[in-house]
Amino acid sequence: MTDVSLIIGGPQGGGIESAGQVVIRALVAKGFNVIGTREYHSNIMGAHSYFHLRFTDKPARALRLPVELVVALDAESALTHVWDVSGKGFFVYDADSKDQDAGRIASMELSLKKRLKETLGPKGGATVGNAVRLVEERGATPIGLPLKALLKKVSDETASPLAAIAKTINVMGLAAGLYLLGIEYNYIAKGIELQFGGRPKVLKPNLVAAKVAVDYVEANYGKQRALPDGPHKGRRRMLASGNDIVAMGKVVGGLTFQTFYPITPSSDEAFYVEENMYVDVNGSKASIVVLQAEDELAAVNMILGAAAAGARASTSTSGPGFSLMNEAISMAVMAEIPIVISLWMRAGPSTGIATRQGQQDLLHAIFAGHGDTPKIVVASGDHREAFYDAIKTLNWAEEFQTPVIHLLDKYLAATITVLDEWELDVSKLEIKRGKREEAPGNDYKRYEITEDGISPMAPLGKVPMLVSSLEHDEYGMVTEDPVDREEMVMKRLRKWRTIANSIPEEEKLVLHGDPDARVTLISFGSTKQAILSAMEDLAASGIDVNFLQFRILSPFPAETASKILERSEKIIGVEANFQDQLSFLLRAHTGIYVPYRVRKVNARPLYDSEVVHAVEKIVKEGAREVVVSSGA
Amino acid sequence: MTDVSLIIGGPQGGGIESAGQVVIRALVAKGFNVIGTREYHSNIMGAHSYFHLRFTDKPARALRLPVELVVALDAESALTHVWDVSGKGFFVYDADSKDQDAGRIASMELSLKKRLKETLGPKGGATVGNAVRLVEERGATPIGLPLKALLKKVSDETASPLAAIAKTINVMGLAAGLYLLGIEYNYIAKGIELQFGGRPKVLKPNLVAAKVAVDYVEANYGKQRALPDGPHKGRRRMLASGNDIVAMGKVVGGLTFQTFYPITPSSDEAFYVEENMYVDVNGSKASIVVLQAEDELAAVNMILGAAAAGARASTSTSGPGFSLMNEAISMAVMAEIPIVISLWMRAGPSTGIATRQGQQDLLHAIFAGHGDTPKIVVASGDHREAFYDAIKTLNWAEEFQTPVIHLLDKYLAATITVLDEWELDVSKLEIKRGKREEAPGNDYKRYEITEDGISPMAPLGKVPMLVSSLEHDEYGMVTEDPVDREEMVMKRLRKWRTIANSIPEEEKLVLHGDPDARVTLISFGSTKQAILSAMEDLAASGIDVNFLQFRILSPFPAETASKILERSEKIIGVEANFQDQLSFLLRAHTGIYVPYRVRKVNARPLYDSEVVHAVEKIVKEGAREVVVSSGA
Amino acid sequence: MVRKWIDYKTEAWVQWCPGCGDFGILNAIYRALAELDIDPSKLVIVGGIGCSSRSVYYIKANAIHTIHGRAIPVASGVKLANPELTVVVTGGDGDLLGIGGGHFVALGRRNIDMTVVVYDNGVYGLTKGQAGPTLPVWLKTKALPHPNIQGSVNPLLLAFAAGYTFIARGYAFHLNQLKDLIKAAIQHRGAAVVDVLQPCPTYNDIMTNEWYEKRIYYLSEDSSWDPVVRSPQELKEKAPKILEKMMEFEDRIPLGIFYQNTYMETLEERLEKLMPGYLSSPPGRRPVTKPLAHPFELFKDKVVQV
Amino acid sequence: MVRKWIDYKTEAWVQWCPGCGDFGILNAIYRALAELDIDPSKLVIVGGIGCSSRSVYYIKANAIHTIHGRAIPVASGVKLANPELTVVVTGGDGDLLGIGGGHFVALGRRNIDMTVVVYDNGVYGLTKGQAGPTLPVWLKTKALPHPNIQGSVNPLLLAFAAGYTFIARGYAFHLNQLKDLIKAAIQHRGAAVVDVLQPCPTYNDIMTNEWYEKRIYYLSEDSSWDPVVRSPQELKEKAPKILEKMMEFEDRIPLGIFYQNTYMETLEERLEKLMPGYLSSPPGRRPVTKPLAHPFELFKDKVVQV
Ligand SMILES: Cc1ncc(C[n+]2csc(CCOP(=O)(O)OP(=O)(O)O)c2C)c(N)n1
Ligand SMILES: Cc1ncc(C[n+]2csc(CCOP(=O)(O)OP(=O)(O)O)c2C)c(N)n1
Ligand code: SF4
Ligand code: SF4
Ligand SMILES: [Mg+2]
Ligand SMILES: [Mg+2]
Repeated sequence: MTDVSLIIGGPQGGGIESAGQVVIRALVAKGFNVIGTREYHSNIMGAHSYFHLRFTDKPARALRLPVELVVALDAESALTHVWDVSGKGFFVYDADSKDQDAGRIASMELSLKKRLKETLGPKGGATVGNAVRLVEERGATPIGLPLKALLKKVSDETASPLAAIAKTINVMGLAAGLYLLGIEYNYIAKGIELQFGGRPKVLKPNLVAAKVAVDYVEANYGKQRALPDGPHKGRRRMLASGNDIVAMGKVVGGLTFQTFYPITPSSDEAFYVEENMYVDVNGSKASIVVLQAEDELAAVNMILGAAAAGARASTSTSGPGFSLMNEAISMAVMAEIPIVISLWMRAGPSTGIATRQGQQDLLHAIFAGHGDTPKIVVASGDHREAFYDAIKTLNWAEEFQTPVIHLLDKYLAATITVLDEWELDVSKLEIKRGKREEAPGNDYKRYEITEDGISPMAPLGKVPMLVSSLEHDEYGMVTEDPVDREEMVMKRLRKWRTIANSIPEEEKLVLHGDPDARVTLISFGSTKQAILSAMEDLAASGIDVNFLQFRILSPFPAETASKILERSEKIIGVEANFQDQLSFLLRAHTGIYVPYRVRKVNARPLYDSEVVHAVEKIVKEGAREVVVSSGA
Repeated sequence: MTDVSLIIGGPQGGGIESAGQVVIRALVAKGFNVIGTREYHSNIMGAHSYFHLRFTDKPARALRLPVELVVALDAESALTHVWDVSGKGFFVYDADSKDQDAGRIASMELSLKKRLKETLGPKGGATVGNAVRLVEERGATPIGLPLKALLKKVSDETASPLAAIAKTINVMGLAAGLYLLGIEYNYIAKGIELQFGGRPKVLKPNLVAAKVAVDYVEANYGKQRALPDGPHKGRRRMLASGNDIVAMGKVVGGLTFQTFYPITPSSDEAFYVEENMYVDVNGSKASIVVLQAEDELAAVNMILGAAAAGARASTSTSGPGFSLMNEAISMAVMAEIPIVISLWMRAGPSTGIATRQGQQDLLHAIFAGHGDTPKIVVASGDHREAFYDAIKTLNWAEEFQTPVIHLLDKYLAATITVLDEWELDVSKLEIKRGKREEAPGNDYKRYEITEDGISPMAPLGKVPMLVSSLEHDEYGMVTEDPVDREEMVMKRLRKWRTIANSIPEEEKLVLHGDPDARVTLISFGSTKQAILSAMEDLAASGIDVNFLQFRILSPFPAETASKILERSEKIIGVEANFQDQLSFLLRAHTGIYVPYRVRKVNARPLYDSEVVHAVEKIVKEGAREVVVSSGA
Repeated sequence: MVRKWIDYKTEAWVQWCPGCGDFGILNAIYRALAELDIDPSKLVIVGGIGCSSRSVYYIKANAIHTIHGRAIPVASGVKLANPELTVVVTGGDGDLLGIGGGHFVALGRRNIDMTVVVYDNGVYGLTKGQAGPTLPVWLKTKALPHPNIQGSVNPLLLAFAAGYTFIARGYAFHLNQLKDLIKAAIQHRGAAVVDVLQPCPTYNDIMTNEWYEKRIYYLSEDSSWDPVVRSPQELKEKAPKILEKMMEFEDRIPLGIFYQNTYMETLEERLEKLMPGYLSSPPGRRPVTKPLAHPFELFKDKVVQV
Repeated sequence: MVRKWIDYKTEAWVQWCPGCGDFGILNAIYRALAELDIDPSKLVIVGGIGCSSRSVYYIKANAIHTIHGRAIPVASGVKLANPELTVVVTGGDGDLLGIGGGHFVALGRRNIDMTVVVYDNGVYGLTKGQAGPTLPVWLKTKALPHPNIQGSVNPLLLAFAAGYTFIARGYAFHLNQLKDLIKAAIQHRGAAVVDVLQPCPTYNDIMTNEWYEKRIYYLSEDSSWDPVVRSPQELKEKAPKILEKMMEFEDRIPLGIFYQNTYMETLEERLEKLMPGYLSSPPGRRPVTKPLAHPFELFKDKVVQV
């Protein structure tokens, strides 16, 4: 069975992004499942960035550390990932960078320099050469590529000036690395073709570069044994990031109006919607208005207007932008306007680390907006869920005339996964628009008091009508009367209960694994796959855990959760925040206290390997709180 | 013993505000304790408005319904308060308004018109005359003042044209009413003098008007028996609204910078600070910069800047404005900048009813701002607490370099109370500014890692230094390093624990009443006095309850609360919101479920009488949830 | 059907103070709508929060009472979702130029076909008379404890800088002239702003009716005044005079249409260029009944056949 | 002590792309500060969020890296709390004119004595090249999937409408001229804005160095150019020309000081008028050690003796 992880690192803006894409395509071509994410600085060019990937015959769920291969395209990468390669792995680096010293790498974080000095100081200094010695001592195989010489060769073979083909070092690195792992040149070439196919001027030198690198490795380290092909060879598959998949869900799900204000890690979602804003469906064009707003206040208020005028509307943001949307969310509750906000969480508070992982916005999302404002909050656990949730959230918003927050995060946003056609089946999915009133009469009451709290909603432009952020009567007319007020509060409360009762429990939470396991992990959002992956390893080492994944955090599935958790002896909360926000919520709704906590706060994704270690620490060593800290 | 409640109502902008002030002053002059609040529409002129007061020998804690006196200065008031007068009370109205019909009062809420039609329809229609008949049938004494004729008399006696003295009808009404309650003319006159003393042209006719009204009542209803004087006659006392008292606290407490963006019910606080922005203390002038911002985003961001530059800074707002401050609050947590935000809650969601009561922002305040942002949240129970809290919040903000939210509400804002000099003693109060570094060295680290999580804070302008909303190292320098990140998260977490441990438990919660009582009410904020007042009545009717008042909601006093509540057999939550936000919080922190709930959601203050009824319903009749709905 | 002004009046009690300039503006709006015979079912009035913004309850139309400062983005959403609707924003100087200032600027840039009526009274009426963004410096109106220390912004100049293609100023109590300005603004294709000088007798005791009547005059009194700009070249020629007039606000205050640009495209037109068919099947009216198609069909750039 | 430009440089790695105009601006700032010999301890640099806003880490000073769009209010708070400090805001067009547009306008109204340097590249650099508020309509820069359908705002005109008392435009790669502009802006008493045209080679592949070099020229080439306005009368006389120049942005793009108003009071001066002593004991420096006094002493208007 194949299950291999790798890291390929280099300077941002230097081609590392496409290198990752090539690797993924090569591995998919060979028939594997792949998952790959990109770690990068909030910087346009020059800071360290890397792809972290895993490929396997099985479902590729989560990232793992250490990895079997590190490809370091520059000195900073070699030094940064010195701790990440496993004892049996390969460490590919630029042989010409041996003398480079961490102290003189401008872009490197000071604190990392210090750690390198501590680690490599005893070896004589924080140089790449000493890093390589360390890696080797630990059992890994260093592979020093003479990049300059190889580049010269590519230049000669393609008759191109060096400067024109400088970026092919990315492909040389990855080709060497993949070859060492047993991926044949033809798959690597396939990956390169898929990535650069449209640009022959780029394609050609990269193919040459890959060949040069593979030949070099073969010449110096011997012919490598090829890995058996993966099980999915030849299949038509899709490669999509979390951002992509949510955009796809929205487009497929009938979105007609999307606003955004640029913010990492949400912008690429809006961007992909924008790329697809004019969709050709069997010859007829369906258009989506995608508008860049002047700020997030405008972004959310525009969709309030659009939705009131009948559009199926959403916006997309991250923490700082979401904070700015609070007032409008409160208006959406009051005026009962259906909107969806995709909230791509990142490391906070405040601007925090814009391009890094965090799960810190759960409670803020639930309590966003002043004044008793319950709303639907859904957290997707992975790409497949995110796709369906993107459609469901649009449905729920319109069915219940309420704001819906779709919680996602940077890890999902930047992670590319491989999907099969059947995984995105939409044939059974319905578009629901709720009690939409297309032909309101003259006495139309926008806020008609109903049993279920939901009033038929006519879009603006049919008949005179009132939509109001002030307390109102059934017609939407402002009122301060205490009886009117109480009636409307109670109507909104009934609506909330309708929402809670209408959404099936199985949408709200999922128990993964053995229902009789004595240990239960609870979590929400993108930690899902790391936990599922860890469960397999834990089972192998005799620890039987199950995993209660909370998908809908509001309305909270209190009863079902209680029933499930009652059977558990040890409940462990796994969250990427320090307030243990899910555990807080669980206790608030059920009284159940979560005595064991696994926290990740270093703004890196959760790795399955960390979950394994943390659970072992808790179950075997009796630890109560474990902070896990992997990741570069 | 005297304990009397009254309502005086009339059109907004027609002098009803000063009428209430006169009444309060008259009653204070007679030696009573008084509490009085104003209910008014979000409107400048013409809509119905009223003062609701209570005066007593005892501490004047809370409002009560029904009242012993209704003074209705126009038809709308007479009709609106038809249900509010007690069986033994007086109902003073304009005799000339008898034929006026609710149907034709433009400013009256439609829904109230409907209720009046239902109630008075059987009597022949929703007229004032029929309202008077109803009141009379119920045992109250209607007093029809021929206002037009009396006004003519005032006009003659003062030799002023009618139009110039039209507003004296307010004083006529209140004078008649007070006289009926046993307040002698000389106290009424004193009240008038205190209110209008500075403006002789207004004073004179009002004194005459009062006399005319009192004479009329005496002539037609006989000389009334005077009430015995209250116990506080002759004392130097202060009359202050909640808005005033917070402003006073801030000024006394060393505020140097205040911003605001106008919003009801907070503006009057900023306004009173502004009036006192240039304070003369023993001949030397202390100035406070008070700046009206262009919006709440600017209001809060300006104080971030000012506080970073060494100012003791605060801003003041209500729900909609607070919603807009979320992002900056998150920055305050990240950049560790001390700011105080006074949050005057009102009826939401969204614009809601801008001038009416609500307690719906508790959870929003606690979870304001994305990204793990714990902050201090303090709720004042009454004016005295609000005064001290205004100072303490400034202290805590600076001691802990954190945002502090001071939760207040419309009821407190608009309620005037009488205070004695000793109640506002400041001699034992300290000004604390925390670890303030006035002479930072060249290697100054703004975010130095310390044991208690608190770093010495130098104001800007001393030495080059960095303050940052991005994740940073000890110097404030941006970093994305995972180790730096975790260290800083942990520093902030330690700081939060320091905060939780440093603030004494007795600041956080107060158990009122018999610690052994079997029934415990829990609540926060301005419901305090209604509950305390109700407890006296409940005790009288044999129901022994105590009251756990939560003053600091974050950090939450979980352990102490648990210990206290363990002893209770029945816990009843009393809140003016429909999400039972305090009960939610309590359970989240302690696991304790609050099975009984008293809710008020009609945007009116909580009356002690309602608490009594609700608790009786729960304790005697076994009700679980009681929605109380009094108030016009 | 030819409608009369009364057809646009709702039954709601109009909650303004006696003598408030808002009455004048409301009446002018009624009349402009009637003369244009706009179907109330296809008319959307969007208000922020303030005395003025309450107009939404008094005009028979589709109306949204939004939140303070956000009327323009909400209205933009409405218009772009259903461009066949006539959209009019009614709001105060505080709402549109203070808290909403950023959106006010952004609408100019976009040139969405809608009309913004600024009820410009120099104060925050509904919150009891604090200084508004158009209150001149050092004025001390009734409710202010100290004179206003913040300067004022010139709404016309701001609108011009932002890119509005129709800019006019009216006076609240000149019913006919104001009606004509609002009519012209609604008829204009593009983002139009009408700044209406509005006495607030309750709080602005300086800029009263008398104060204004003494100062105002109409640009059209100069018969050569022609604010229409049909080309970039004409803009260049006319701009100095237009801007000079916009800056006049002392002893003499000009009223009328200052600027009308007839060549600038609207955002809707640009959207139609990008996506032909947008106008006939816009976001608010496009039928959405079932999932569009399988992602493998729609997003071919993401599919790999390997 | 006379400082050199290098004295203002920090050790931090400057994270901009090769060829970025931000380098030019930063260098000009260093030099302006050095020529003015400003004490870094008394200098506050306030940045929003964006490539440009990162300048806060590169200038030796007291610095605040605030949140996106809010640098101006934060800076205003700093300045009003301690008016002896020199306050400079560094930010992008998106930060200052897009999300921060409302605050940009408000600062003009207030005329607080500080300097705003707009790094104007027409794009949202740090978020990867979306259209900025100064990107002209229909341009399709590299990262945009479709041409820009939103119009652009003219920062100079906007600043003028808002009330800034010093308005200049510079070019990122004209070190000396830009240095002089920034110097003059800092020296100016009042709210000053310097709009700096800044090539972003990574995302704005249209408005490149060549593009600019072909178009830019200096107002001072006309030796009669005098942007200083010393009285309302002079403003009236000079405004048409000033505005005409501000509107020029096609084949020819003028640089230099467009407008400097020397007679307008700053907000700090107004505060000092209201509260004599404010400037010498401002909010950030006034010692606060014990409660001011008993409320019965301070708030006599609330005390009744009955
Ligand atoms: C976010 C927010 N901040 C403040 C308010 C309070 N508020 C209501 S109306 C108003 C100002 C009204 O002034 P203007 O827009 O000029 O309208 P006018 O009343 O003068 O017509 C304010 C500040 C609010 N409703 N929401
Ligand atoms: C509230 C909020 N919204 C969005 C962002 C994301 N963001 C970071 S920088 C930036 C724009 C930068 O553009 P500009 O201000 O022009 O600066 P430049 O990078 O071009 O120098 C944005 C939108 C944010 N940090 N905060
Ligand atoms: S306060 Fe002023 S603007 Fe508001 S209704 Fe009264 S007069 Fe009109
Ligand atoms: S993206 Fe543009 S603005 Fe940002 S650093 Fe690179 S070149 Fe400069
Ligand atoms: Mg106004
Ligand atoms: Mg920019």
